[in-house]
Amino acid sequence: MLVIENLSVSYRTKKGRVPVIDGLSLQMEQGEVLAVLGPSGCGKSTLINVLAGMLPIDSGSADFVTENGRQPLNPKTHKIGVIPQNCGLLPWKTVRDNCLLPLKLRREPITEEREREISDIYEALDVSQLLQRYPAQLSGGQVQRAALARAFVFHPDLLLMDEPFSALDAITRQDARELFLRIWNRNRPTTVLVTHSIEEALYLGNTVVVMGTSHGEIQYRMKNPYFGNSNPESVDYLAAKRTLHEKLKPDDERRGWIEQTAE
Amino acid sequence: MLVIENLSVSYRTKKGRVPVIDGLSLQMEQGEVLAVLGPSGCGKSTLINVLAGMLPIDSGSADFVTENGRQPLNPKTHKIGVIPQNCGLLPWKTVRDNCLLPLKLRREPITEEREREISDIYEALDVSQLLQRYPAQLSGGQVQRAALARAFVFHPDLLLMDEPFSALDAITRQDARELFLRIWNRNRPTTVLVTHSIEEALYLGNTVVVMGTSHGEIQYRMKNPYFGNSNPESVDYLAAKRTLHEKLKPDDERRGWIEQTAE
Amino acid sequence: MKGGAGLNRLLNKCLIFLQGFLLLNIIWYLAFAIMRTTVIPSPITIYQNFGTVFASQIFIHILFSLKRIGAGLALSLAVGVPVGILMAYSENANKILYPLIYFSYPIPKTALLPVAMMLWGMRDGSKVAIIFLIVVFQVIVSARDSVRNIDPSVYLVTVSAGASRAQIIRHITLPAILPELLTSVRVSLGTAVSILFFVEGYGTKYGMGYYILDAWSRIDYIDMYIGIVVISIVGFALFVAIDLLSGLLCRWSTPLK
Amino acid sequence: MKGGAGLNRLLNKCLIFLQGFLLLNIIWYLAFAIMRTTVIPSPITIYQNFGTVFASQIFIHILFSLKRIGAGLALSLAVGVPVGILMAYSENANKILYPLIYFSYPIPKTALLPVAMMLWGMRDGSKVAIIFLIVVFQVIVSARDSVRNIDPSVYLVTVSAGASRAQIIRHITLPAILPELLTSVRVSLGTAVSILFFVEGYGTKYGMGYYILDAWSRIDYIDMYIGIVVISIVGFALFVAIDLLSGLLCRWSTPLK
Amino acid sequence: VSSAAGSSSGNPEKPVIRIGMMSSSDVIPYVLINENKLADKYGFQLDLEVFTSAKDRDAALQAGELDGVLTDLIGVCMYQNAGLDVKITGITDGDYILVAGKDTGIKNINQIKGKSIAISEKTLIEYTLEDILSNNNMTGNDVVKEIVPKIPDRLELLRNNKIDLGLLPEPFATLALNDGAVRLGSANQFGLYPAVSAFSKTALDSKSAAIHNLYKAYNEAVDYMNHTDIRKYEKTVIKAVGYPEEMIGKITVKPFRTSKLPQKQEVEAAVQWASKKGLCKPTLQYDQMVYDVYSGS
Ligand SMILES: Nc1ncnc2c1ncn2[C@@H]1O[C@H](COP(=O)(O)OP(=O)(O)OP(=O)(O)O)[C@@H](O)[C@H]1O
Ligand SMILES: Nc1ncnc2c1ncn2[C@@H]1O[C@H](COP(=O)(O)OP(=O)(O)OP(=O)(O)O)[C@@H](O)[C@H]1O
Ligand SMILES: [Mg+2]
Ligand SMILES: [Mg+2]
Repeated sequence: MLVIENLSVSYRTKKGRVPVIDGLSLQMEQGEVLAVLGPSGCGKSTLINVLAGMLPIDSGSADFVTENGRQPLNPKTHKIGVIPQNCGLLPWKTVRDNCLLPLKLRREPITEEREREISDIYEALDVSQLLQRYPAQLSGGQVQRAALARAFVFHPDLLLMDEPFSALDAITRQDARELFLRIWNRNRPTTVLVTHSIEEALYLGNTVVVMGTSHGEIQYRMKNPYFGNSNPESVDYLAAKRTLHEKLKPDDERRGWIEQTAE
Repeated sequence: MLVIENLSVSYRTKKGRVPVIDGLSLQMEQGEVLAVLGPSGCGKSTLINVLAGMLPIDSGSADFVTENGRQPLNPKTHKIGVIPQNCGLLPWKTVRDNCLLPLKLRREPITEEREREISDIYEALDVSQLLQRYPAQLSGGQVQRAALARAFVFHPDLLLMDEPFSALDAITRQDARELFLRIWNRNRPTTVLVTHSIEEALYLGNTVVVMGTSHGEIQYRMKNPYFGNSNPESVDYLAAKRTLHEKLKPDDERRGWIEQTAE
Repeated sequence: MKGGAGLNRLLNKCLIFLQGFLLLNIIWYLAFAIMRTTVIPSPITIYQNFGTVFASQIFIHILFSLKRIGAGLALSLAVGVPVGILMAYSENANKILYPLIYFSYPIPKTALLPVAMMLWGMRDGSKVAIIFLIVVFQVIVSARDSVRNIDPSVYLVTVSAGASRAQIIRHITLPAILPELLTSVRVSLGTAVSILFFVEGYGTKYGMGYYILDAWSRIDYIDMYIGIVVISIVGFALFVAIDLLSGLLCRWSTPLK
Repeated sequence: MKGGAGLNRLLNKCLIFLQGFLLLNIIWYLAFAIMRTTVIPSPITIYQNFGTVFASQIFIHILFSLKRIGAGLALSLAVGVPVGILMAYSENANKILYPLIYFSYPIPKTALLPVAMMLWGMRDGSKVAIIFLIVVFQVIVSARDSVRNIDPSVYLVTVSAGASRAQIIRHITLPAILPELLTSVRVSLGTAVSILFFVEGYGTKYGMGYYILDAWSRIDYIDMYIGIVVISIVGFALFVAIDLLSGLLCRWSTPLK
Repeated sequence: VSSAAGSSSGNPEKPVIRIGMMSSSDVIPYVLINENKLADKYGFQLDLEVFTSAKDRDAALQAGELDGVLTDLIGVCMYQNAGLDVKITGITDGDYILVAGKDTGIKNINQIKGKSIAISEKTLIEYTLEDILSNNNMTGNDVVKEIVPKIPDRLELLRNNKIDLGLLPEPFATLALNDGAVRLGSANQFGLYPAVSAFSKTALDSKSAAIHNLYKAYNEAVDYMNHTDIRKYEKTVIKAVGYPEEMIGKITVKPFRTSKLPQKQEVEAAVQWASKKGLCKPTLQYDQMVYDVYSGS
């Protein structure tokens, strides 16, 4: 279980500290997929970065609770897998080396059993033919699959995904989402999925949250009954979509253009 | 009216000529918006580039027919406005200079009347405050609006747009589309709109075509009754969407993954 | 606001200058104190003698050197930029010129001094020619590479609006390669300053290179170090000038703060 | 297939070499034919005399020069890369070192020869030291800049997997900056070759710089031009070697064809 | 290879004398000391370091990498002025020949007023030039001095009519004359012998016996030169002086003098000239400038 309590994070800039997340609290069950929606610049990627151990916490805590007790989340003690927006494959390593790098970094021995499992994952993601290639020699979809393979080979306790499918075109994206679900179902790691797409959030998240424009507060949270359902046609689904759409608009009345993409 | 007849285009590479578009024929009425869908790599951008005068034609013709007769399409004689995927503002020119550059290049005098109209466009697109800024100092939405302003200030005979909204997030994109329709309605230039999104094609195109995987042939063409309708809820609309979705899949049976993004 | 930013940047550079200057002098002093050899005089001695230098026409020396560097650089840019652009746009020109440049780049141009002297005389002609020969290749290569790196989509809009070849070069090519060109000018400046030592050894009585060489051959280490300090300050000032120029001309490349 | 690609690339370089070589010789011949001065001998005479050179230990000269360049470059990389990485990652180190480097960069290092001789003797010590002093700044600056240009997202995956500092440098920093580092080594090589003229003028009887200087002082223009031709070919070979090395080490940066 | 030859005798007992020089006719006896194994005979090792520029040589001396140098009176004035205690220990034989370009029409030294001449400044070349001029009732201002530091470049300028006159040491003078240049006079002709050998005081203190022996060997080498057919050691001369290979069989060497200290008025005249150019203090004394290695031990 992931327990975030009163978390505050800020960036240091020349003009002092810029707080981005301020007093965020959040709980995730083991095996939950939390889909995070939010306007641009609200702090979604920042949240991912904090959980990945890239950004120091100002105050509050992010703890991981297992049978063995409660410990602060830390990449050295917990196994955290990340799929950033551009997939984050190291360009100078082959697909195989990329996939095995996290294990190598933690000096985990690759037993025969493990090896078989890894082959299985390669097979399932159809990357077995690509293991010798470098990322620059892959198509967008292949890169995506290699990144998924890397994440799942690692057996992460916590899987963080930052808009993983946004770079794909409509059809490839649909395939990638299905595949993710298929593989995810094997070990069901606790997952945070940041996305821009309401459809994606409703398809891949068993909980959907919407972050507000400022301080990274969570504005809205819903249990999602449509998890894993790619094309539900119930009226409720459309209603849920519309609600999320409403929640995503900033609080104040919008006039013509919102400059959400501005700094 | 734009008349494309038996158009063939190829790229010169080290390994010889690679034909991309082969024998394409197409007619567009004055004031038509043609939305072009197609799998990645099918030649959509190539079509835009040919019409913009960036690529030489191998054989066939692309002519523009006006009251004054029929002439081969040519940037020196016809006024062609382009909005590429990343908007194509010159980073070293202010928004104002960017918007006026096409007029300057053609040495069109800016009469007082013209000036008033330009101000109007700035006003409508809400860029009046941004005229002194450089593109790097704008948010994504602002860049989008500046590119629209440039295209419309120019009074193009033919407007070419290559995935103009794909870089924007869900909500900003919706606003951008509405705005495009509003401004487009003023002069109704003949427009080609390349897009990845079926919804966008049905919203902004009064004709929708789907290109096939190879030779840039046009696989499917439909008159679109939903033009300008942002959220139609008729059953027919869903059917149209599904048809387009079907047409977009490659002809052969798909297995697991399609590598459309591969070269 | 604009003026303020420029002033700020200038102040910032001055600070960097002072800091670097101080640090270097401390290192120098330590070296002097530890080694105690005649070839490393105390910086204090040098600065005590600095007064005499201003009396001794150091500004004329600086001026002469700047003139030569300026002419060499200007010529290199005037030749290198068009050639680089031509090579980037014309596959044929590239095919012919590229091997020539690839092969001539590593030729040690300083060995061509006798030839330069015969062809352009002993005065500024051959000096500028040598600077030119050394710098022009860097300019060509950097111009060509940066033209090739221009994002193709910026042409799309301009070509489709009916721009002529000349208009494209004026509105796209030149502004697009300016930042990288300035960077390459900065590197070249460093090179040009060090070639001063070579080209100001003959046919002149003025120039910073001459000043240092003269002091060196008189074994007047105090004067020599004064010259080195002066040339370093001038070099730094040139660097800063290009930085500021680039900040001014390429304002577009930095987002608002 | 890999081997084939490498061979192909080598052949391609050879072609470029031949083309550049031929063109340059034609220009040279024209210059000779038009000028008719003693300082520009006919290329034909040079190549007729080329046989004698191989007899006269030219390979030993080449070897000596390569040794000096190699040592200077290796030292510059050994010092410059860590310092550059340190400056990129530590704001504090950057604050102290940046002004120092910005200020020392334009100092004409060749003027420090007496100091270098004092500290490292007249033999290879001072020669390598001078090459080092000139090249190390370029390496530091380029290492620092390219580390700063690394896409932050590549750290994300590695850090989140629990990588230590050393692991990050080994798996990310070094491979990421390798291509730019090789480019900067190429530029530095050009510089190092031209410094040979300076540092091989004393304390040695071997080296290509010495070979040319010696011929020059004997007014043996044939020998001098032979030396220039040899040094150009060696320079070209070094360029090609780095190109091939970069093709080999950075195979990942080029997509499959 | 002279430096290698020194070490190959490999006896650690023998003191090493390191001398810095530039190729010219002065160095012939020193090369012969090694060639004829005189160094072994007199119990020292001679390490000859050839430099292509005087600045590099001076830097090496300054850095303590050399014990002595082949230099000239003006050079020693400058060393003294720079606080480097270098003493003249002997004379060497080198001549500087004033030549006019073949197309200048100058046949006689009286015609050189207003003509251009390539020299290095504040060196013995300028000193020699002014001395020759004053011997002919002219001053330094009567010719246009062009600074060209590399001697080969001066010759090249002369050959290509870019300059009217040159004051050249061997082998360049011979080359110019072979090329049709006109000989107008020489330093030795007017009694000027400005070239000397000199050692640092430190070396003189620590290796005085060896240096004493060096001059014995030097004098023996000079004897050998003056009494042997040039053809026997012509190869050595060609290599040491830097004559082009094709001059073999045509080399001439005039008789050398055995080494001794230069005369007082010679040194004082040089000091006077140097102090006028600001290269040293006029108070520099003969006794400070020279060191007698001949009478000791
Ligand atoms: N390195 C940084 N230094 C300072 N401020 C930053 C930095 N990175 C992000 N920010 C700011 O923090 C806020 C949150 O950024 P973040 O990247 O988390 O947004 P996001 O929700 O991921 O947006 P998007 O949907 O555009 O990816 C933004 O206002 C941004 O300007
Ligand atoms: N400069 C080029 N040289 C050679 N081939 C090219 C070039 N540009 C594009 N192609 C090829 O031409 C085909 C069509 O490319 P185009 O960019 O028109 O596709 P597209 O339909 O715009 O795809 P996308 O949806 O990914 O933008 C592709 O197979 C591509 O690989
Ligand atoms: Mg983000
Ligand atoms: Mg495209």
